Amino acid sequence: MAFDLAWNTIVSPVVLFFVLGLVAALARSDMSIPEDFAKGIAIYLMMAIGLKGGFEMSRSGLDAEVAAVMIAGIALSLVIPLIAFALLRFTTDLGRIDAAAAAAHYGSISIVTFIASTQALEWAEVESSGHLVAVAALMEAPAIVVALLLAGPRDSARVGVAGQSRGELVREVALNASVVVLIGALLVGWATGERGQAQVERFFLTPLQGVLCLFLLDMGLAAGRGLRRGREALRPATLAFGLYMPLVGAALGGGLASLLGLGVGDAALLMTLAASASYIAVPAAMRLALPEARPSIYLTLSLGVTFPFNLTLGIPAYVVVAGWIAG
Amino acid sequence: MAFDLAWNTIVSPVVLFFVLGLVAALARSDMSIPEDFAKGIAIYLMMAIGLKGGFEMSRSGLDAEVAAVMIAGIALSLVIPLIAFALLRFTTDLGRIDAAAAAAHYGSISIVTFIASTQALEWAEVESSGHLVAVAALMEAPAIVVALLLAGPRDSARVGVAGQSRGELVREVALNASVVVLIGALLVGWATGERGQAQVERFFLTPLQGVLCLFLLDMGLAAGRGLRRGREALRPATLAFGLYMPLVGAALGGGLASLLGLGVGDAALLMTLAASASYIAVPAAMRLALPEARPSIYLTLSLGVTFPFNLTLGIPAYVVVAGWIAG
Amino acid sequence: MAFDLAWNTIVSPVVLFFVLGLVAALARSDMSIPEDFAKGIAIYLMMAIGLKGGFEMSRSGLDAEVAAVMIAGIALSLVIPLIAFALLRFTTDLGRIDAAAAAAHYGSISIVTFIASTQALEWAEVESSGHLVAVAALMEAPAIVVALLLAGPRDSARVGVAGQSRGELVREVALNASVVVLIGALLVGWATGERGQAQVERFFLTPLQGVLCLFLLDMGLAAGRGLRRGREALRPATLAFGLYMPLVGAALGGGLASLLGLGVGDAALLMTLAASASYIAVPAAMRLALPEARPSIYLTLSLGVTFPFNLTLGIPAYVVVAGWIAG
Amino acid sequence: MSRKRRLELIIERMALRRACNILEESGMGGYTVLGTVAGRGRNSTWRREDDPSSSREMAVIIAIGDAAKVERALADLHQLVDAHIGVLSVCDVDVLRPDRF
Amino acid sequence: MSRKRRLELIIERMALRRACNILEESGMGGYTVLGTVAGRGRNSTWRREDDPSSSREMAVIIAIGDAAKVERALADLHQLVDAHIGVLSVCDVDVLRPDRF
Amino acid sequence: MSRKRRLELIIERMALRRACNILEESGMGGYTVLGTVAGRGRNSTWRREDDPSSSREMAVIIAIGDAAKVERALADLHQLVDAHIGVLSVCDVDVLRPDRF
Ligand SMILES: Nc1ncnc2c1ncn2[C@@H]1O[C@H](COP(=O)(O)O)[C@@H](O)[C@H]1O
Ligand SMILES: Nc1ncnc2c1ncn2[C@@H]1O[C@H](COP(=O)(O)O)[C@@H](O)[C@H]1O
Ligand SMILES: Nc1ncnc2c1ncn2[C@@H]1O[C@H](COP(=O)(O)O)[C@@H](O)[C@H]1O
Ligand code: NA
Ligand code: NA
Ligand code: NA
Repeated sequence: MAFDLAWNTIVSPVVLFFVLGLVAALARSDMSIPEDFAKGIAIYLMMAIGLKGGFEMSRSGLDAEVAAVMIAGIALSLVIPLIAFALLRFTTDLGRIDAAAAAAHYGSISIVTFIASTQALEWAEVESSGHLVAVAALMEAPAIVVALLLAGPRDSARVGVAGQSRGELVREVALNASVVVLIGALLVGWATGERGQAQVERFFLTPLQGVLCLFLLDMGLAAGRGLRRGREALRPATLAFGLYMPLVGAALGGGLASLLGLGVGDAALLMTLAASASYIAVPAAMRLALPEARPSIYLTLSLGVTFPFNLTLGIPAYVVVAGWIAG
Repeated sequence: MAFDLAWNTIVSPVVLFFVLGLVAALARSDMSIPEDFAKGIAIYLMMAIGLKGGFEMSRSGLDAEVAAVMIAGIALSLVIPLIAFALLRFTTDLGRIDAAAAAAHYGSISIVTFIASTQALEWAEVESSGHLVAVAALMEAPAIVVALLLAGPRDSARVGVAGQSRGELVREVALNASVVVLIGALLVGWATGERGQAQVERFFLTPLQGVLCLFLLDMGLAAGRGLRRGREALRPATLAFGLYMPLVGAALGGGLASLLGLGVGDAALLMTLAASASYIAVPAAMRLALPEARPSIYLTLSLGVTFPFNLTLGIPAYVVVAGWIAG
Repeated sequence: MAFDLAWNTIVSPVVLFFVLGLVAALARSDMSIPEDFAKGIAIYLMMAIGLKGGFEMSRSGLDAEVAAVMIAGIALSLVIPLIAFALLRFTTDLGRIDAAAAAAHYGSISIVTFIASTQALEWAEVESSGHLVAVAALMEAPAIVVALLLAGPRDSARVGVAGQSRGELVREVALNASVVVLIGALLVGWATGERGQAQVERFFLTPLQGVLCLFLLDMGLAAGRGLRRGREALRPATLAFGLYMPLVGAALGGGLASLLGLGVGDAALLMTLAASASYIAVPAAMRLALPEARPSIYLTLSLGVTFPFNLTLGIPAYVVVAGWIAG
Repeated sequence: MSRKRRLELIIERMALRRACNILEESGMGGYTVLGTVAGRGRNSTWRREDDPSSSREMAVIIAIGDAAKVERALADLHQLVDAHIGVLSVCDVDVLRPDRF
Repeated sequence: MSRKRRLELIIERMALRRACNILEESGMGGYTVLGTVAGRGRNSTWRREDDPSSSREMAVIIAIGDAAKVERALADLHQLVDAHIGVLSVCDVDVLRPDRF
Repeated sequence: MSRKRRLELIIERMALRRACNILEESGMGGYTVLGTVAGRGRNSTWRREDDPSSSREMAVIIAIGDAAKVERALADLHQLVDAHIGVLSVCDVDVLRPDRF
């Protein structure tokens, strides 16, 4: 059963198109999907998953569990960077600032990994709750704050960079596209419920998996190129971190899920969130807040190593394990 | 009933996503939807509404009423700029040229407002006619001519601007994307009828409302930023014009609709067309034909003030009032 | 019957939107669909047609005929450039290099023409095989090699161009977007079969015809502008070549189809492939491999002349003739 | 290497065709147009994404030519930039194939 | 024609707003921002399409102004380019309407 | 400030990689590539949107470096621009951190 489930997840158009992109990039194909088109699709995906969660919440209502999972999510995004930072400092030769920046990525989340996970649950006919989307949105930012504390006192933080404007980091972190769209779409879905769903499901829900194929082809290309170009920047110990850190995160997420007594689907999603690493919001925030940290380290790790790992092997594993601990 | 209808229109995903964009922009979020993606979606929307009108026309055929509504539309787009110009000259401190340019926008139409209005009618289960799309296309350009006459003799008009080529303004106005696509798609829908509809409806009709959500999120961002940046350029009297002028237009449209004995749906659409202001075709034409006019005035008015007003409060009001006068 | 079929193909939204674009461009409208959006749609179309072929293959399996058609396709793409080259050298004043470059375009294929042809077959309720997609992918590149041989020894080929890197041409030709996506999607469709189809058909198959309308509107604009700008570069004899060469190709394709005893649908598709000329992959390869050849010749011919011819008159003719030879 | 003039015109998108017409009429051998994403002037701050009409967008034209031809284009460009929003600047550059300009 | 300075700043996209703030504060009359598609430096090779976070993307700011104002902007821009990834260069240009800069 | 050379190469997109290879081999510290939207030359008028193959599109490479390195790149770039469609120009610029070029 577990094997079947894992196999069906991996041999699905969604994952195979990701692998296609990955392989094409590693084979040095020049093909690409225009950036502006891919960014438009990304907005669509966030609207879709937000609406989906909102419609589901309008059916199921709120209870104490919702608050508990949200707190669990925030706790994970505060603790994981600490663990990641410690591991990086002890096992690799990364300096304090590079380690702090990389740690922030792992405390935050990848919404595409989350969406892929919800699809895998659908294929396995496992239910999950809409409010996990809210948890995902809440987990975007806290790790950034932790990382800034870990990075410690720096020149640029003390005197400031020329041209800096008040509140720009807060705006970047709290009002970036994924937070605004996820939370916004969740509220729209929640407020309009069944009537809203009838109006928009044929654009946002029915074709979702197909759109994800197109988007993951692009992400495969990006991950493959990131890996090919960034490879030399990573020592083996750093590269290994990109592979075991998601497992550490997933274990923490799974532990909390079992403590809270979450269902299989919710447990798998919380594990996925904990295991996933940001490659959009956090890198951007790091350029503002920790410009000394090297993108070649943190982007290669999160986009080139952890993202492909989660998408191909991680997700099926988390779903299977969630079945054991919560089933 | 009227309240229910208005409430259902406002609390719909389409309108709420617009509000989301508006709020995000006013809160100074940096998020945006890539311009080239949004422009592609705009073409889709114009094809969809054109086809929809064409399919409907192929079912209902043409009669004298069609010609009457078309003439009414053109009349509106010739008269409204005169009223708008007079109001602006008497109530604000705008000069002749700025007033003429702004007036042109109100004589012309916003196709997105029109599409949103057709959706509101669908939710309220009110029928409307396909040829109103043709009326919309016919109302795009005439107001521009009126505005040029209102602007009066100017240097640049007399001697011409260097590099000007013969017919460029005519081409810009008569063959711009929205005229070509609306009229073209209407003809395609009309010519292919039921068979054509079966071939394309699952792309152009079924998901239309969802696509509109995505597009209006972008328009909300654009309107919010336009308002935030252009606010200082507008004195209170000018700003107020942006709020009452659509009501003046709608009143004229409603009057003509009741004179012609149009049904509720067609009356609501004609009111919407009269009330809406252009923020794509006319601004572009003004840069060619009246470069002295200030975009900060006319764009802020039409995109930042009138468009949000129509989309949130205007449309439900027009539908309700159309029910009174035509019901 | 033949007339009905041809008429229904031509008076379809897909073809009419192409004509709309063509006419708008020839009328010097300035409208356009953003390049990055159109390129994204092109990737979607290639994924869709590849998946469609793959799903079909997973149902029908492989047999000797599959290999035979593939070999036929490759043979066509090797022979057609020779014929095209001879015709160009004898009937026009093009030099060796320009003639070789143009010949390469006719040996290769246009995937959009192919997709339009599969749609025409669907409307006519004629079956065709999924592996024709593989044939299309196999026919992309061989003609390029033939053309380089026909172009003969040149300076740039002997000493190389500065900055040239090893294998760049091979990579460009063998790993370009259309080869990667067509073959990749075909394999994904084949591997995931019915289960995969259930997951993605509502994005990749159901709305396909509608998407094609949008894309062909853009292609009509491109073809019309190509024709308008390139017209002067083409002498009448060259222009005529763009009209009769597809018929020569279709005749060869039809001959082979009848030799192999293909069904009507497969015969029509093989004829279409033989008749169509590349305007994406080959022009790009020519810039790398034969920079001396003039794009104004080969692009005007393939995009401005042959593509519109095939899309409007060619395809219905090939379907009708395929009915005669294979029916 | 040989000395030529590099003309750079930042011009509102809607007037781009007019600018190109002027360059063509003045006998300049060619030009290249670049897109822009944002800008600020005395009267406006704009960003490409915030303007559905594209009427505030600017484009940048680069044209390299010999001094005489550039001079010939300047008068008309000056008139254009008086009517339309635009910034015009010229500098010296060295080129390799002087005959082609 | 009259002599001005043309400032060209190639700056990472995330620091673009900071650079624009500096130009505004220094009293420069305006600037125009161009997008980029790829690049290479000592520490990185990047292509726009390969970076979903856009955090490696660069932008190019062109600002034409009189020598004094450009000079005033340089100190702060220098500090910016020390903290952030960027390349700053200045050259002389001739403009037609000197009063507007 | 210190004097460097600014190389600007307008080159057809398909030959972009070749141009970048040359710059890398010549030891230039870096370069930035900008997209273009339209252009006109002796043999062609093109617009990005009208060319599905992108084979007529141009790109602009900006590379700032010291005079010696730019000189080294010029010979190969000259050969490239002989085989491919392209326009090459060089001018003087002042930079702030001379050591990084
Ligand atoms: N000094 C300048 N340097 C570069 N670009 C400028 C300059 N001044 C204005 N611009 C550009 O021209 C547009 C209109 O300027 P303005 O007419 O001053 O509002 C601005 O949005 C900028 O894109
Ligand atoms: N000499 C240069 N000329 C033009 N652009 C450069 C130069 N050096 C660096 N860049 C740009 O700045 C980015 C970062 O450079 P670096 O900090 O050296 O890795 C590169 O990716 C290029 O886009
Ligand atoms: N003098 C010039 N200044 C700037 N760009 C040019 C110039 N000449 C040619 N170009 C560019 O190079 C392309 C090809 O030029 P050509 O080879 O002359 O047809 C044109 O489409 C322009 O984009
Ligand atoms: Na995480
Ligand atoms: Na109106
Ligand atoms: Na062919």
